[in-house]
Amino acid sequence: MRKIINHPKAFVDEMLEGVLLAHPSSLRSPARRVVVRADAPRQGKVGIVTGGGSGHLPLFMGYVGAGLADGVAVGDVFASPSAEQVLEASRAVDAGAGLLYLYGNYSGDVMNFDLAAELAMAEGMEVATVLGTDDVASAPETEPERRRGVAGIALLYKVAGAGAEQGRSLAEVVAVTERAGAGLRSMGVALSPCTLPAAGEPTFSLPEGQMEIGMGIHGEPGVSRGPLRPAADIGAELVGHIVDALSCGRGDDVAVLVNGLGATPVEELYVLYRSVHAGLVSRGVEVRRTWVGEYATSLEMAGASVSVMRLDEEILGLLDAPARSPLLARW
Amino acid sequence: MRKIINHPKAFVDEMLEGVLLAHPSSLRSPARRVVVRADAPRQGKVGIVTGGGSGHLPLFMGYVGAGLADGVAVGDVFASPSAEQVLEASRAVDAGAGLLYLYGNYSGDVMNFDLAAELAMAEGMEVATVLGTDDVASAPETEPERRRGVAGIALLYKVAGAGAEQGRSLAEVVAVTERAGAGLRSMGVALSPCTLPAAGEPTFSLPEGQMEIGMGIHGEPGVSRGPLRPAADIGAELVGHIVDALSCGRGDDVAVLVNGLGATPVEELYVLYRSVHAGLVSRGVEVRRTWVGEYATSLEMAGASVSVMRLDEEILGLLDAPARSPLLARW
Amino acid sequence: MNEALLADLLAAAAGALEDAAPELNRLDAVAGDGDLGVTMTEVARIAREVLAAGAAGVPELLSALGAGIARGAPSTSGTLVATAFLRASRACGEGGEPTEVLARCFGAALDGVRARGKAEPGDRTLVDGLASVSASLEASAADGLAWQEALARAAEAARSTAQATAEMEPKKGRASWAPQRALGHPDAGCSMLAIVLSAAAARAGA
Amino acid sequence: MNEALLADLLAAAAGALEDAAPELNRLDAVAGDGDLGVTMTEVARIAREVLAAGAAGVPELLSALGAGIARGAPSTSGTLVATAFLRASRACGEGGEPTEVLARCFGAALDGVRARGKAEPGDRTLVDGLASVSASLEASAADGLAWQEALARAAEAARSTAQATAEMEPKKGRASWAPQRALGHPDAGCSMLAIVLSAAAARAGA
Ligand SMILES: Nc1ncnc2c1ncn2[C@@H]1O[C@H](COP(=O)(O)OP(=O)(O)O)[C@@H](O)[C@H]1O
Ligand SMILES: Nc1ncnc2c1ncn2[C@@H]1O[C@H](COP(=O)(O)OP(=O)(O)O)[C@@H](O)[C@H]1O
Ligand SMILES: [Mg+2]
Ligand SMILES: [Mg+2]
Ligand SMILES: [Mg+2]
Ligand SMILES: [Mg+2]
Repeated sequence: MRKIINHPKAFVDEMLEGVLLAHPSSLRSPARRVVVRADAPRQGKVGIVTGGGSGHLPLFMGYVGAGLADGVAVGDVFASPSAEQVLEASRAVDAGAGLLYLYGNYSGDVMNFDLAAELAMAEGMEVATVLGTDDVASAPETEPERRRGVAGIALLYKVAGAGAEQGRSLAEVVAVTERAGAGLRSMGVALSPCTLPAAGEPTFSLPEGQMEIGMGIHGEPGVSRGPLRPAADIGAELVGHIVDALSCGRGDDVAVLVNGLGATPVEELYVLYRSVHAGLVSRGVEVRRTWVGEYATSLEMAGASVSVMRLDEEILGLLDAPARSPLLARW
Repeated sequence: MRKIINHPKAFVDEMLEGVLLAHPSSLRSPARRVVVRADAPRQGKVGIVTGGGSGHLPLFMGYVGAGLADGVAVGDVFASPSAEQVLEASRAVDAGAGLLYLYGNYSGDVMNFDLAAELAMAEGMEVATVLGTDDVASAPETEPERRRGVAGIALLYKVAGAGAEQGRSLAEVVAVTERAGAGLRSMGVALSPCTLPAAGEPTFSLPEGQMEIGMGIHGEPGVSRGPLRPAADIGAELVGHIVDALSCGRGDDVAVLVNGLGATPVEELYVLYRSVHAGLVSRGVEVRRTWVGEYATSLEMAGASVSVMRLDEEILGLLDAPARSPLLARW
Repeated sequence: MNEALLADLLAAAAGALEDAAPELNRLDAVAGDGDLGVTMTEVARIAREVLAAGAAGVPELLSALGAGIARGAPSTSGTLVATAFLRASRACGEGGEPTEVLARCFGAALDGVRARGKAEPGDRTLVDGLASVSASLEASAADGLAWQEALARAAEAARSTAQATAEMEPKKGRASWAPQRALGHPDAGCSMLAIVLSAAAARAGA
Repeated sequence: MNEALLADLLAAAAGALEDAAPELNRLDAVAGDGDLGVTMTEVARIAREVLAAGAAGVPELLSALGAGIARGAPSTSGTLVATAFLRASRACGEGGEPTEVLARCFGAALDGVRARGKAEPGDRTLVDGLASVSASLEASAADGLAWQEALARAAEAARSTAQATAEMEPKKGRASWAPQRALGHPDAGCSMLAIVLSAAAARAGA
């Protein structure tokens, strides 16, 4: 393992200590492995609670901030947080306007967030759930409930967070977030495995010179493995799958997110974006907004994912609204 | 090589194409491998020109933006840009208030920026230079002119950029940037090598389970190599060297930057920060501002660096001023 | 079955889980994220803690295990195991022969896991393992077998079901995203159940 | 020496640079960033382009090389090589025996590289190689040797100086940051000079 850590078991808690020491004016921890905006609860605002396994920063904690989510339940590496943590996060951010649980579609997370929702509702909180289900590679279009959530959720935080910040009702925030999510698809490619600190060995093997298209952010098997191809081919293939899934084409406006999985230099992400852009433009799709960088990682996995989201003027306005979190903002 | 690229020779130019396609409203390219703020030149404002080799994003191009630098000359991977590129950048951002060349202390860069300065001055521009020379590991304190520049330069862009944005004169911007630089030191640790796309093989070998303290961002040899130690030991060692170099202690205020070299997860950077913070606080040093993330990388090298900058109220004010660049801002 | 005996069996199961961690990681990695051994090591640690703390009786012990695991090891398998303990805790209190109690507990665990995870038998999940164990215990109870013998048969049922899952296409959980990858390898969660029951049965000495 | 002959020698040198690229990367990696071969491959490519385009005369050819390399391969070594060509271009025009011209060109190159890079002889840089080459050419000119012979001796001087740098502590450039690492390995830039001159001398057939 090439890791800057102490005891693997202490990894998540020491990471959290570091985060709280680094950003004391932006974040606070009302309970173990729960982090919320320092200014939560914000009266009259829909509270957005997220969470999931560690090892994906800036996902999930990085999306706690102004114009984004309000609280996060932090799981062990690649493992769901507990229902109790989600409940604690809910209590800490609830401001009477209802709560949106927004997280990725993984069985452990769904079970724990659902349980937390029951408990929170029993305490009188109003709770709605929207799942990130953007990964084209994880299930056919006919089975959306089985699709897993990957980097595209970054755009959903932005949409939901801006809506909530504007004082919209829970129903309104849910509606626009669901609409954004329905038009959002992603697909990734992995070039190397990653190693869980507690396991000490790579989750899977992916020899140098090979790539796996469609691999998930926990190393879930993808749709095809083969020799590493040029960036232009990879970009064309990913865009092709995404555009097919979204059936988008001439006249459609989209936002694009090119995400690095951890070890891939930002330079390569831009080389990839070049082909992604070309693939969209050649189909008559107009790229209205672009983000390139690390938004959802898999520890030190090499690789990237591409997310495309259909835009309407309302969603575009929410994407353009101000947002700021200590883990995302570099200044 | 586990790289998402096309032909290695096209790497830098395709990366630039991607950047310009992704951020058309923020950046433009007035000449080959030269990128400037879309709104440059900004009348009456000192223009800040930077540059250096590729492979370090967000360094250097990522620091072109509001409240930061105005233009960048983009070199090949780990190679200086040419004097001609620096001159083109100078022409594109010069607004009559003088130019600050702010870049890292590497012989190729120094030769080319110096040559460009001569040429620019011959064209009637006023040029001053401040070098990033923060790497404690690269030379003894008695030979500052031999110290190389690493991630700490991110803080100098912030200081100089804010000063220039406020309309300060070239002499004033130089003075405060030099003062900030005099109180700025960094030191890094590498856990893996990186591979230049055009070379195809790692620059050096660093077996798993080993680390090299003090390695430079191009893989320049460090001060010691040995078995990988726990994050707490690494943090303590890096802070020790930096604090010694700065002779800082009780009563001093500092800003801290923990930087990832490329492949190291942000989680690990926070685990490292935890010990860095402890090391500073135990010496009575007060940490007033903290940044954790990737600010200066070495392709896909695993490792991190720690930068510490002495603060006075003026420098702190400049650090807190707004700044925004498309490659740094994640929204 | 009293609390001390149950604790002894559970301790044996915890030890087996710890020993099997690398194998469980490997099985999970075939089609999942390779962390089932990591999670089960944590489950074992929590179980030892709860056992060391002791409890007023069997239901209390089971519910303390469920709550502790839900809190401390909340991944998919951890949450399901926690659910199983919590349901077993509610089911075990009504008396009867030990084999009947065992059958009731595993029946309740099966129902709980199905409700929480929404997997059906045949989906290649823990549900398959629990269903066959539960059926085996029902049969043993009907036949009036001693609990030690019933446990041994249940372990045997868990092992053969785990083997059978190697031929099933996964429909739930991470493995379902690349169903073909899983073929030929037993489901990690079912293997975990087989390991736990085998250790408990061996300890019971039947 | 006319333009065509110079072009022929330079083409041979370019070929040698390309062949030596892995070795130059390796030598640079010992104490630098391992890219000298990458840079010199680019220098060779530019040189071929400039040679293919042709030039009005020797000074024009040298200055086109200098300008092209300064523009296209601006790393430390590229910039210094460009400086060397630009200075040589200015020094070569004044006539004289070919050996005298060569000596003047390398003398000017040495001065230019020293001025630009601020390294002194003994700092373990290209300056050491150029200084010994320049001294050797001066001596050959004084002895009235033919340019082919002078070139051969200059190449020999470059080779032995490159060897000698293996015992020097670097004071400039990346290698100076870990001076002990460099010991035992010849300086990459000096090795590059030796390779180039050896190839040109071999081509000249002395
Ligand atoms: N919906 C489900 N219902 C029952 N069991 C499930 C379900 N999903 C997964 N499992 C079981 O959980 C095991 C994986 O557990 P674990 O590694 O903890 O999951 P994850 O890493 O995805 O959180 C699988 O081998 C399977 O037996
Ligand atoms: N200041 C200097 N003056 C002369 N030669 C130098 C100087 N600095 C470095 N060199 C030479 O340049 C070589 C390295 O060149 P190169 O790899 O292009 O540098 P970099 O990668 O640092 O830009 C060294 O082996 C040395 O011979
Ligand atoms: Mg998991
Ligand atoms: Mg270089
Ligand atoms: Mg798993
Ligand atoms: Mg070099």
